[in-house]
Amino acid sequence: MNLDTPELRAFRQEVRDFFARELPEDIRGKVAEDRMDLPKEDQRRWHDILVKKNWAVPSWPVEWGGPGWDDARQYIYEREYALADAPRHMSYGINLLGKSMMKFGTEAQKTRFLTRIRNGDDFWCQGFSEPNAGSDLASLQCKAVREGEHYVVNGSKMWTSEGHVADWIFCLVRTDGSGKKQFGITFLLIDMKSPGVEMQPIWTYDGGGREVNQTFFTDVRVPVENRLGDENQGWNIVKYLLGIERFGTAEVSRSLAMLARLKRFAAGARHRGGRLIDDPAFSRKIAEVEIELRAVELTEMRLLFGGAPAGAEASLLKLRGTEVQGRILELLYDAVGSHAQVRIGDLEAAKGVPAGPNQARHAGTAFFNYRKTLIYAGSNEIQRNIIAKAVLGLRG
Amino acid sequence: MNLDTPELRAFRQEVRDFFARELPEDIRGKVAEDRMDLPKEDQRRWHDILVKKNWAVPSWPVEWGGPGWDDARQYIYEREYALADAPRHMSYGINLLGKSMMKFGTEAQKTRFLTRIRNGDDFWCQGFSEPNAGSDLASLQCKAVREGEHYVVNGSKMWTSEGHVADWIFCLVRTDGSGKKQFGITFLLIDMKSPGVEMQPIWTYDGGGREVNQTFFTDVRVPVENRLGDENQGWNIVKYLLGIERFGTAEVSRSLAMLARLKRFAAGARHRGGRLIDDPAFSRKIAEVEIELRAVELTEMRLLFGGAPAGAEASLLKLRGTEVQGRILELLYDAVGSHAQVRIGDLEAAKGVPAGPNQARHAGTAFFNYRKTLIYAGSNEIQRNIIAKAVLGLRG
Amino acid sequence: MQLSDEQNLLRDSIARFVDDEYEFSRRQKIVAVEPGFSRAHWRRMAELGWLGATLPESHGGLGGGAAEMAIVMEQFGRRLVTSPYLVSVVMSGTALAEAGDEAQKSRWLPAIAEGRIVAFAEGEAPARHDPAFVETAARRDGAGYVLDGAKHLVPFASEAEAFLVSARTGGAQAQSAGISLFLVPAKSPGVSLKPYRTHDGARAADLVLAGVRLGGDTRVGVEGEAFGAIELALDHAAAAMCVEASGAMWAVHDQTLAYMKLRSQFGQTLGSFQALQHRIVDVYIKCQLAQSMAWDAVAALDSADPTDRARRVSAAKAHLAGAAMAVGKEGIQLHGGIAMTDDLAIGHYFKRLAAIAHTYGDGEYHMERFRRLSGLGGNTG
Amino acid sequence: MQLSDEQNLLRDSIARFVDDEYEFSRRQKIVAVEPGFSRAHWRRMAELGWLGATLPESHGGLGGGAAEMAIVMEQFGRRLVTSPYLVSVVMSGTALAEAGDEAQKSRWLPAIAEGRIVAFAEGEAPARHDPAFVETAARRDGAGYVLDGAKHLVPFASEAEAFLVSARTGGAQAQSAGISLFLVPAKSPGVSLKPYRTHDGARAADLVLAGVRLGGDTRVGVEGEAFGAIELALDHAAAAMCVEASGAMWAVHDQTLAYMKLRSQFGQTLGSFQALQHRIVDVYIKCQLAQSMAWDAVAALDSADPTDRARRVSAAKAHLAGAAMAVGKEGIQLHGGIAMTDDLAIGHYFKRLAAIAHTYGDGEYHMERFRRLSGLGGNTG
Repeated sequence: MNLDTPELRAFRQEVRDFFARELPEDIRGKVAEDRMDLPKEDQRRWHDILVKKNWAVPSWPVEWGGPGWDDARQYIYEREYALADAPRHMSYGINLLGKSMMKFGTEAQKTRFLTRIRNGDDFWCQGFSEPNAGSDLASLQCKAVREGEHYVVNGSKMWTSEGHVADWIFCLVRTDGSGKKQFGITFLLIDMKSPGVEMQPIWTYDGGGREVNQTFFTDVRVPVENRLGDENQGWNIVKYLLGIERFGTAEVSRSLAMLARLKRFAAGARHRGGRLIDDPAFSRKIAEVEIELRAVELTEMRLLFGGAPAGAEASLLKLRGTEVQGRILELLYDAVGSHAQVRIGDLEAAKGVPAGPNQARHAGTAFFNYRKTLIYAGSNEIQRNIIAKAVLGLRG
Repeated sequence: MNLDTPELRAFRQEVRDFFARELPEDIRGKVAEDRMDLPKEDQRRWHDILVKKNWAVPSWPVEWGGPGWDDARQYIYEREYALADAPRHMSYGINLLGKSMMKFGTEAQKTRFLTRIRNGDDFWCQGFSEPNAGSDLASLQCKAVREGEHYVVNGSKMWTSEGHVADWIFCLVRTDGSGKKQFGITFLLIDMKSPGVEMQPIWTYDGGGREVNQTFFTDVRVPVENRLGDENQGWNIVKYLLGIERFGTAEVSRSLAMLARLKRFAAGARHRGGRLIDDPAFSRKIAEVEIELRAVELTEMRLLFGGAPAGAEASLLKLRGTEVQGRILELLYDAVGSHAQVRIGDLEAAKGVPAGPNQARHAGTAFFNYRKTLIYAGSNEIQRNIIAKAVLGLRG
Repeated sequence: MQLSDEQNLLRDSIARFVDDEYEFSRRQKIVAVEPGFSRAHWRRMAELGWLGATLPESHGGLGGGAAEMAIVMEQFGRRLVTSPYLVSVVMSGTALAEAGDEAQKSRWLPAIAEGRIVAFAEGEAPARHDPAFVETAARRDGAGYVLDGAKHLVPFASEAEAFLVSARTGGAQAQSAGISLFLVPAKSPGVSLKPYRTHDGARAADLVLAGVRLGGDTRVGVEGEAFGAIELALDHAAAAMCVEASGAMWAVHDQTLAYMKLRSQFGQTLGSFQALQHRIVDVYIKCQLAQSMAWDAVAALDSADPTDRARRVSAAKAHLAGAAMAVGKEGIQLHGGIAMTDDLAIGHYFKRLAAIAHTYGDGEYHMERFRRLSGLGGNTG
Repeated sequence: MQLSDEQNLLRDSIARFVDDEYEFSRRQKIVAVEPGFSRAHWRRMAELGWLGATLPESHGGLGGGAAEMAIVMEQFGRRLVTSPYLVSVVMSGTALAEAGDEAQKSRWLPAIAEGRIVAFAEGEAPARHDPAFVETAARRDGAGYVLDGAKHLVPFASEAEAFLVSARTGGAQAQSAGISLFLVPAKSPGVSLKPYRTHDGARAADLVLAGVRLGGDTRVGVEGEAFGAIELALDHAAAAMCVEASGAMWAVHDQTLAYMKLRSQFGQTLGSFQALQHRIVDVYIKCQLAQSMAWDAVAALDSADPTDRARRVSAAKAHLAGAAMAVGKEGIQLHGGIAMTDDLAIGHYFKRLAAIAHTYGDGEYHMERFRRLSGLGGNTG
């Protein structure tokens, strides 16, 4: 597919102009520093701006309040969105739950939930992983027992990203433990205000702000109408949803934005007598990662628009995409030099004045934090297993 | 252990002086080009020189005509030997069979065979691998049946290095197929002139000369006195012998010599207006591989002389040693530029004149040929398995 | 790059042709004897219009573009086809169409389409991939020129009717200004060859020019300003080699995967060992990414902006150089010992991939060119 | 490097000490509060003679050498011990013993052995690891000097009684000639700090010098000729960090291997998956090689030839920088998600390894230094 038609060029320009005009500078600044802990108020403020433009749920059809864009427009939008340093979409609600609900939800569920997601009335988070169910997701144990018109949920979920800013959580729970472990899993929508839901932060080693949580369920009563799909058949939804996630997690757009920031930093940073970007060894490393990222980008386009629909092949995008992203962040960490050692919070503390250039402040935390991307959404080892089995036809 | 004592310095100088004086220049020149196919006459000529000096079997005790050196002297000798561009020892006879025979042989066998090995009267080759027994050596099928005072051998062996210049071959044969596959293997010494022994060259893809062979045995009669160790117990000898091989195959000395040649070449080769060694990107790659080789060298010394005897840990030397060696040869291939594309023989053909510098002529063949080192003597994947199991205690 | 229906048809025809005629043992018979490629196949390719596919309709070609060239090269790569296609059609054809005058084009482009060989001869040994480093000198001699110098590794030179030779008519040793391009008939007095086989099974030669007298009409383009056309031809060659490499890498992948499913050790197939599975997965990923980059280089050939073209071609060639070496080595390693034999295809794919990685700019050269063209550290290289 | 019986005893004492006192959760409690290390432990180390182990017997030390320093640092690395040992004993102690006059040595070396802190302050932010890049200026003022400038990332600066500061008394911005070393009491007027925590749990500060007046007796060594002593101190620091990294890498290896034997997924332990086995084997190999290089750097500190010393130290630091990052990342990856939690040690080892890789010369800096000192491409860098 050709993205360079006059129509699409005009669309790209429209998107670019909109972001340049409407994205608040204070929010843009935080994103451009790779901060991990954007406040909920900033998220809401930005979401409201997008809602007014009808761009808050770019992957949705017109029917549910989306712009109804084709793949090319969605692709361009996502690219420009990232390059503008706009904050990540509240993706759990919009891309994962939203699209799963359109496929598996009842009309009542769609009517009730989708508009609220679009308008930013409900923020969602995801309750999949458990302490003993990480890569091996299907071995999950969080339990739901049917009692009349309710499920009663007991157990806990790990790695609830953005759980502390979410209003609802969609969960996988075990409703039958007798058969194959993929069977007996049910997909529930749970109001975070329900009695018995508790959330504790999981502090991460990178020293950034609160980002993930552990969620505990104690006799939480969930109305049966908040079940997505059939009882015990939740795994089908998971497979659909992981397919969505696998494409999103290539992170090409975000990596392009990070690479641009790396280059700006290297062009501005003092390096002995000159500029860092003029150091042949360092600029060579930038060139190498730029080429690698380009290879992932072109492959993503080929798999997305190449005719034959990509299935498990998309695993390679997640795998290489996160590896390349990790490399960009490592180069930024290198580039920042001794400033990278300083813990961010302390530079803003009363007694101190920022010691390093502004862009440098989050390089350490971002580098450490993003190691998660090689692990989450199916670790890169799991992605290799998927390709070995589903693409290459190899068996253990 | 300190190799820098006055005594050892004097020894090193003695060795160095001897090679400078006694190694024929024509032989040195061929080795320095990384030729794969040194003629047997050259081998013999050089071996005779070493015999006269009593240095032909440097790892042997005085009892059997060796110099009786300690580990430090053997280490220094091997290093200087390689740096002088002396041709490889006939290692199958000297290091593998010779030392195994000292441990497992009868007095009659030692008396009969060892002196002939030392004096270069017999060249030996090794018959271990088979078409269907490579990494999985114990699954070998070449069969020997006892008939009175003989074994009758039928089957074939792959990868018989130097088989076409050898007088004898030591072989693993199956004498019992009923039990665990490591059981029932017998170690036989076979005269290559025996009726029924045939040898065909295996031409390798690198375009070099004859180096390896497939050996066929048809009703070959081997006297029982030529069995090393007990019937069906050959696997014990194999384990001992592979232990010897694992240390030797780190190839540190040889790699140091190759690195020296790479540097000499880069300092002499024209590179646009200047010298290749002054190209920052290329000399950086030399620096990187030099450091990696140094890490392997220091680790070898630590494991050899570090007090605690090294066992399976030595696998890491073979593994990293061959990886680093492959990298040096790849850099030489890069360095040579377009000359590396030319097939060696053709430059010496009547109608042509060598197109490139002398040192460059074998760079292509050597690079392709040496990929074997990552495969033979237990592929590097097998070495990883050994470390995982024997050192780290991991189980499949 | 999306192929048209006609282009898909062309690809299918070539794929069928190479599958029929270049099964590995047949390919080995072809390269074993002189001239290192099949003259019969070469004639057939001319008759089928494949050689002229990319050449201008005005001069005996079919007016196709970079995609047609790439389709040919990818299939050649898949089956290790040797031929003068790259050096005559892709390189000389491109340079002549770009810089030749009407007389030169009328005479030589139809000849190339018919299968007569014009070998592009620009590389010199000490240049180490830099086409601006030209020591071969062309001295004015009345209306004509006298050429002296040597070119290294000219593919299939022994079969060439003429050479397109870069020579310095002015400027300093490594300057892009002052380089001219000449059509040198192979039979000219003073032209001699030192031929040899190359590791990949092909043939090449050193071309020696000793006082070669040429008429003024042999100069292609403006005196001293040929560098643009040379870079264009070299970018076409680099992109062509990228798709060839992509085809060969997929062949390595397919053969290795098939072998892993077949060969057993320790009572199970190689393909069932998880450590080896992850390694072949990395090969698969490298093939996918390399294919994307290779076809982007092809698309870049049509770019109106020479800097954009050069930058994308160099990105692809630098990427492919690394990937081709890595995939070749891994193909050998995953096969194990059997890969070392001359009878198995895998080693020959590796040798061709290594040659591609080091011809018309190695990885180092193109990485540095990409870096420079990307505004990274402008003060070196 | 073979250790003597006494050295083995010292290693065993320190190992026991850090095993007892620096179990991970206790370590975390220590770094959570100011000053980021345990003053009680620091006093005990002084009493046990560990701080003076490497300092000259003539000035309150025990006259040990590089090996004693390495024994301490390796054990500190194993348990992520934070302390001013590196910046005060190793760096300032070395520089003072090398370049100080008798009065300076008599006053400060015993003080350092007793646990009073002299922080070595040479790094400036734009220098990016090059100690010859010094913008801090020392201007002659009668018999004394006035210092102006800023030093970045001075470890445990808030606890220091004095700083050893490099400042330019002549020469150009990046020249090694013209650099002098000064002993600056922390309380001197014009000295101020901007303190912060670092990612590895330690403390550091920017040191700002604004018109700081010093007597002539504060200059350490000959005016403008301090670069040799600074490089000596930095080589000691780099070697010390190499052994610290080696200790920390082995800890990552051990913890990861233990976790792999414990944690089950898909009904089997992580350690039974062959692909993961090969990965932890690579970690193991990296630890072995790094340990060899680290101890060679330590041995090199006793070399009589400064070029040999510098070359071997830089080889080790360049190697360790790469290996430390690789092992740290792999430790995280092989653990999986749980590694991201602040409560597990593994991430904190990674942060310390990353800090080591980027302090007192990053991999890039030392690789380039090694290249230059090896006679490779003398015309750049």
